[in-house]
Amino acid sequence: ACMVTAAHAADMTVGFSQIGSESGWRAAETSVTRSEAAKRGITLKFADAQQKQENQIKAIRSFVAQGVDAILLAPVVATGWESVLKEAREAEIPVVLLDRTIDADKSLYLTAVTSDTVHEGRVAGEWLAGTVGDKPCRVVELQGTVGSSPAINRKKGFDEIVAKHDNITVVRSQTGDFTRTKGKEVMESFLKAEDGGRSICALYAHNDDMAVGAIQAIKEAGLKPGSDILVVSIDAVPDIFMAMANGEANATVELTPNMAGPAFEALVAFKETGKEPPKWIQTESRLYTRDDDPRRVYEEKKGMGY
Amino acid sequence: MMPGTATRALAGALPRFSVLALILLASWLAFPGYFDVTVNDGRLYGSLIDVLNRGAPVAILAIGMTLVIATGGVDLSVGAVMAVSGAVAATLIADGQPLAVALAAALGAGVLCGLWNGILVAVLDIQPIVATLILMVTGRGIAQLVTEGAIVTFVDESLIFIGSGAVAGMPMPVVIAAVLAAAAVLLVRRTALGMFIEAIGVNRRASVQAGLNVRVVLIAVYVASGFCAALAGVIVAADIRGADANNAGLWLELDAILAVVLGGASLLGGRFSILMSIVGALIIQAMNTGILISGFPPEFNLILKAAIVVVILVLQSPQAGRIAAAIAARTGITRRR
Amino acid sequence: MTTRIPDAGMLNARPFNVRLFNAGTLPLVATLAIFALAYAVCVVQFPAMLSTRVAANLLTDNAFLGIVAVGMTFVILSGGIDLSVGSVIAFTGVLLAVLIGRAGVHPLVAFALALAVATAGGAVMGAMIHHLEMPPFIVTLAGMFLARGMAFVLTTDSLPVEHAFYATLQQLYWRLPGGGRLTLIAGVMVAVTVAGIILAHRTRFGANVYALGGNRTSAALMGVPVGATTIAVYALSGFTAGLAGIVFSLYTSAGYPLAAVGVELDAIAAVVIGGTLLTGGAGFVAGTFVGVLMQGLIQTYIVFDGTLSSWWTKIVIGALLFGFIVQQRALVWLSARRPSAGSAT
Amino acid sequence: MAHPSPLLEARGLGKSFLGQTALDGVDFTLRAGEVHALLGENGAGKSTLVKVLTGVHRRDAGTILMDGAEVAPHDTAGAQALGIGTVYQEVNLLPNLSVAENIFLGRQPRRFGLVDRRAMERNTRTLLAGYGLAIDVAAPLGRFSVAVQQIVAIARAVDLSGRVLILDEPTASLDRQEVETLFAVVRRLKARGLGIIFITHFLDQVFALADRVTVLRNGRRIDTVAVADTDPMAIVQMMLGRDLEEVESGPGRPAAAAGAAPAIAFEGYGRRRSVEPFDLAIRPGEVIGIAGLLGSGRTETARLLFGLDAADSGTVRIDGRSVRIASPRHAVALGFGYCPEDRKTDGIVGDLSVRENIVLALQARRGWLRPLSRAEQAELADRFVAALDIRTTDIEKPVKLLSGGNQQKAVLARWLATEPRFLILDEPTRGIDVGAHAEIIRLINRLCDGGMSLVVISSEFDELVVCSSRIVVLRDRRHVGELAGGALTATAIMRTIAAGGADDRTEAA
Ligand SMILES: Nc1ncnc2c1ncn2[C@@H]1O[C@H](COP(=O)(O)OP(=O)(O)OP(=O)(O)O)[C@@H](O)[C@H]1O
Ligand SMILES: Nc1ncnc2c1ncn2[C@@H]1O[C@H](COP(=O)(O)OP(=O)(O)OP(=O)(O)O)[C@@H](O)[C@H]1O
Ligand SMILES: [Mg+2]
Ligand SMILES: [Mg+2]
Repeated sequence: ACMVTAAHAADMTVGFSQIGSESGWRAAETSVTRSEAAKRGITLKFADAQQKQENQIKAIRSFVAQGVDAILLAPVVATGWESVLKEAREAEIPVVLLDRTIDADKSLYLTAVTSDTVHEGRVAGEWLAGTVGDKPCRVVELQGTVGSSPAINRKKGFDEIVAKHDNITVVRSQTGDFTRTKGKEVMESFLKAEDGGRSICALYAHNDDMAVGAIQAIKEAGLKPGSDILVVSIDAVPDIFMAMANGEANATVELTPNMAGPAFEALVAFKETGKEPPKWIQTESRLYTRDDDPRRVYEEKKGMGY
Repeated sequence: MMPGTATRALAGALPRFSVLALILLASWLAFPGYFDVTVNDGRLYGSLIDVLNRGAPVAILAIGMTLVIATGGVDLSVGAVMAVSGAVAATLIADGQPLAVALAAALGAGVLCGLWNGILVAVLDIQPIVATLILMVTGRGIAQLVTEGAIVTFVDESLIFIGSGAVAGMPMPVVIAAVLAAAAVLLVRRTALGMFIEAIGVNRRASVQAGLNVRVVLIAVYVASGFCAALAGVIVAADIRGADANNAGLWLELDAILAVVLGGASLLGGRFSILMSIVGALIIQAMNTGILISGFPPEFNLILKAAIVVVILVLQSPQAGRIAAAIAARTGITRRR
Repeated sequence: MTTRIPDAGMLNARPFNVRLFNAGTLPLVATLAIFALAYAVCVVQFPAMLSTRVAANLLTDNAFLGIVAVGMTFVILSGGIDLSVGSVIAFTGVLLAVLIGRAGVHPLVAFALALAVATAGGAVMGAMIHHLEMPPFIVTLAGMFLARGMAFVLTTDSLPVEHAFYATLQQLYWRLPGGGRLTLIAGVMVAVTVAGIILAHRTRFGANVYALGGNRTSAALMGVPVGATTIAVYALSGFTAGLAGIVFSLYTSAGYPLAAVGVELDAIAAVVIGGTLLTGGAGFVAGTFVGVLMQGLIQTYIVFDGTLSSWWTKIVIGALLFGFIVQQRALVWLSARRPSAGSAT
Repeated sequence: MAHPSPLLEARGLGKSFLGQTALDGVDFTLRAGEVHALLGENGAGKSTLVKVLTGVHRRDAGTILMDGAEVAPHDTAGAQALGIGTVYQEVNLLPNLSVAENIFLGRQPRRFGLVDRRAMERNTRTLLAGYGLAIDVAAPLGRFSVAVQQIVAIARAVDLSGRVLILDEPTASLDRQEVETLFAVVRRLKARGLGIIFITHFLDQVFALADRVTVLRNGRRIDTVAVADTDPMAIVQMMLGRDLEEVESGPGRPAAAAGAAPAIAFEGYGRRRSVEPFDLAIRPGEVIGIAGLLGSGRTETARLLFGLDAADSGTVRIDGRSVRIASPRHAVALGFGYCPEDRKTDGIVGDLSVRENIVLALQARRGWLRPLSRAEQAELADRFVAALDIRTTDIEKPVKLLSGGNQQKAVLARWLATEPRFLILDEPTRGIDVGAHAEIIRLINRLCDGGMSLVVISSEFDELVVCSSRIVVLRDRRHVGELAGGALTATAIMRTIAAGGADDRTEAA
């Protein structure tokens, strides 16, 4: 209830503090955000923080200094935003969080458009549990960057499900830094350690890129990914659908790059009618398997800037 | 080689090889199957092979980096250059260009980057670390510009072969690294280049006064470094069948420098040995593979790394050398240096 | 014969090549001039950048970098390098979060502890460098791994710090006309810089540091305590890194093991941009300060522009850096041309 | 010396480097109030003895006593604490620090705990004034010539030394005036009861200053004698272990070459703020000496001739063709060579072996694609090690480990190896012992007979007179005169310098 004049979307300037461009998914999110803004005639001020929280804080500060109408923030980490967000509030600039919530007083932001990363882990886990039934299954896990919240939560969610099924055990878990190269390298060592991979029944990767790398490692070890070793991962980037189409991957959980759409909806509504949106707008974490015509999805997603 | 240098070289090689051996041994204790090497559809297969294969890119970087460091400089841009060349190769191949064109363009890009660095350092007289820092930042940007931040995947078998193919069972990257190393050693030791590089690194003023063409030599080493980085970039891209401009070669410049320093070269310039630098690269990779195979939770990776590096430090320190020499002397083994 | 001795004195009395400013301070002057110019250009393009807000933010947002860069300046002046600082910042932050959040220690006590740990760590590295005669690069790289590794062991997740004392410290700022706020941490940064300047140019320790960077053996032959100075230098760097860690944790009121990745490079860049020679022995703490602001300015400029994609951001940063360095070189070169010996290369 | 209570005493000092013995049971005593000259060939162990006495090198054997009590300084700081001030052979100061900081490093005057620059610089100025040096003490030391640096080093050591002053070849590149000044200072200290150890290769200086002489050969002490009871020949005999066959003295080079046409001609050659335009025509086989006081522009003239500093006026013609010398590379390609004044910073490439240092210039001229084979390099190196009598265990030894004089020889060898047609030598015999000195002069004479032309810069006017066929005299960076034939005498040079200055004395003040 802090706005005085109801602005129109058309003449709205929104600052967007993006983490960086560390992955294909991130690039997609950025380009979708741009197009969503363009669709609504919103002028978007974009700031790439090169993975550094301090840069994001700088960005928000200078957005405030420039007096934008609203700020989109994709926080690199959950903590440490109070003071800067207070400044934004004092300047009466609403802030919307994208793809990650923060542990701070909820009054500091208008709403958060995110998926539930723990839930993503659960979905992946449930799929695996459902697929293997009560056959014993030794799982290897490719974690994301140590300390990053998606890595922590996706592990948490998956482990919850695994705990419920005694036949499923995570035998090895290493970080692949969310990248293909490391995913492949780590998978190679997994295969060596688990007598050539014959004793591995499934791979759970915290993102598709690592899975794609691992798939190649599995093939080079002379095994068939997707059948000898089940592959389930998260993000739903185009390349994993290609892999599914080739029968080399089994399932992925979508993390939509379109967080900005709902965010802008909420902002515009708020500016025009002053009605507060819910504090959390959760995006769907949809499960894709080979039955979802991966080739079609691949074609759809190819153009989205992944 | 004259006896003097021969023994000196040996004295330098011993601690490094023993360190490598020690790490391999430790990994073997952590994982009994470590030394098993089998043949898997025409490719050698085993942890040792992984060490060579995964170590190849850093080893290639280290070759160029060795020359740069020997002149008293440093090249921070190699990681970014890897990203650039990978991106160029991938996008061209994805556009259906022939391998030759893609390779030429990618390596050409690397050479250009090297040229740029070289001119900044040798002509504009900018401190190497800043000069190359510029390209370290810009280069990754350029790479992402080429790929528009996406991972450009390709299916061209000929390019993929460079990354994951094998010749006589040996993974392609290993073969390439070996050939390049041999070529580099011949180039610097069978010509006067090596001596010029070392002279410049030790005393640039004296080298100028002795009539060396210091500028040209400096530019040449940065070009060499750029070329090596480009080659490494192509290999890494080919290995994952895609150019990841965002992460390719990220922080590898540090590994490359570490490899050279582990190889016994001084960051202040001067004496260098390409082979020792490569051993340095293998030490680093053996360490990484060992950590992966050991099955420790990832939170401990860095601590393990730190511990190992400290051990290496102590083993390689001149102090340790002296003590070893003393013991050797006491046990009657005289080692002239 | 003896009659001509004063004559010889006269000969030498001819002040050897006369110049505007002494070649030593020249890079500093150049750096300052160019920073001023750059800021002016920014203001012309975005008048909003003239506000006290932006100026104050420049200090606040770069406080931790500025502090750590001061320590780095000493290390580089002594002819060394310290890659561990970024990780030490992260470790300190996490340590504070754990001490205050979990162990319920009072922040001030936690600060003291953190500083002690960081300083000791630096001293240990210095000792290894001196006694094991190993290159600073590897030793501090090991330190870098260790510090971040410890941070991970303490916590992989990011820990918020909720403490009344923190809140009060964060509320400590002096509101400037025009909405700018000169925060506590900005003050700390300025203070550290001033202290650094005095330490470098007005104490025996400072002179010894320059001596070390000039030539280790000569320094030893002149009776400089090489070992003690080396250890002290890295301890100092550890201390500033710890202080920067405290500032960073005040800045974000949290501890995060992945924080401050790559800050060591930013710090080194700031030092070198500030006109300090990486080979050691020549440079200025004041220059480092400007170097830090310069980097901050580039960031701010990019954000104000707001049209750049992720990749163009990187390219433009590089381009600006390049332009800056080249101008600096040009200035130095133009007025540093000397007819005599020494300028051989 | 009525009261022979040894101030500093060394018993049975031994030191060896990696198998090579540098000191072998050396006994040495220094009395209060005496000047004790330490003589020996290059590589005899003089500097090593000094470094062992001052704790720079750990000694392998022996004891050091001061006032009869055993002392063990384990570094220079320790020695300084004992009141021992030292000027090591290579000027070991810090070029990046100001002159004042160099002199007061570690003992800067302080106010309120902070270094008091003003006081420091004031003291420095007064200190240097005592040596007839009035330079900008706030400027970095590296900006000054070796000679200036040497004086600064001496001033620092003298100021430090409460009891003992050690000077390792302090006069190497000083001219008469500085030497005189230095001697005056030393005599003052001696009167104050200090003990002074004085290393030099100039016997006349020994006889002018020293009370006793200790001669080393191959790390062993040959004998210690009172100067009064000996003569130069005897000392040389002790140093070399043989008699020195005299070099033909008197105006060395016959002016005979004067007839031939100049092979290399510099006309109106000069550089603003450095050296005023001058003409210099060099005939084959001619040796041209360049004389002048410190800072008179000799080194800068040399740098100009060799293309190290670009000339901004004038032309060069070689065999009638006019050429451009824009860099040392051009100069080397034209068959020029240049032995710099400061071997440490401009000459040797310390970490490289003696072999590599000797072949460097030749290889540079051949280019990197036409490498000399290992065998050729070794052959070359061995030849010059023999010809110049470079004392080294083997040609693969890093040159920085050689003794000062032998490093100097290595740099000389580097240029002789290129068989230059025109060689510029700036203080070529700096730190070279009498025996080698004679050898080198003989060698140079031979080369000149073979048609090589030479420019020699030396503060040793007598040396210049001996070996040159013409002498160009510099003053205030101007060529103020040229002497030839019968006019070639040290006094004539002095006179020319004085006269040359006469007209612009006011400007100089
Ligand atoms: N650090 C070192 N390592 C190895 N050998 C050394 C070292 N220092 C000196 N030497 C050797 O010890 C011997 C004596 O050297 P020293 O410098 O004492 O000779 P010097 O009498 O000073 O000769 P000069 O008159 O040329 O200065 C030389 O053969 C030299 O090669
Ligand atoms: N009086 C002086 N003040 C400052 N610098 C000096 C002075 N004299 C000499 N220099 C420095 O020494 C270098 C050599 O100078 P110059 O060639 O005039 O000396 P020189 O005539 O060769 O005598 P010397 O070499 O013994 O100093 C000069 O380029 C300058 O850097
Ligand atoms: Mg000596
Ligand atoms: Mg001179």
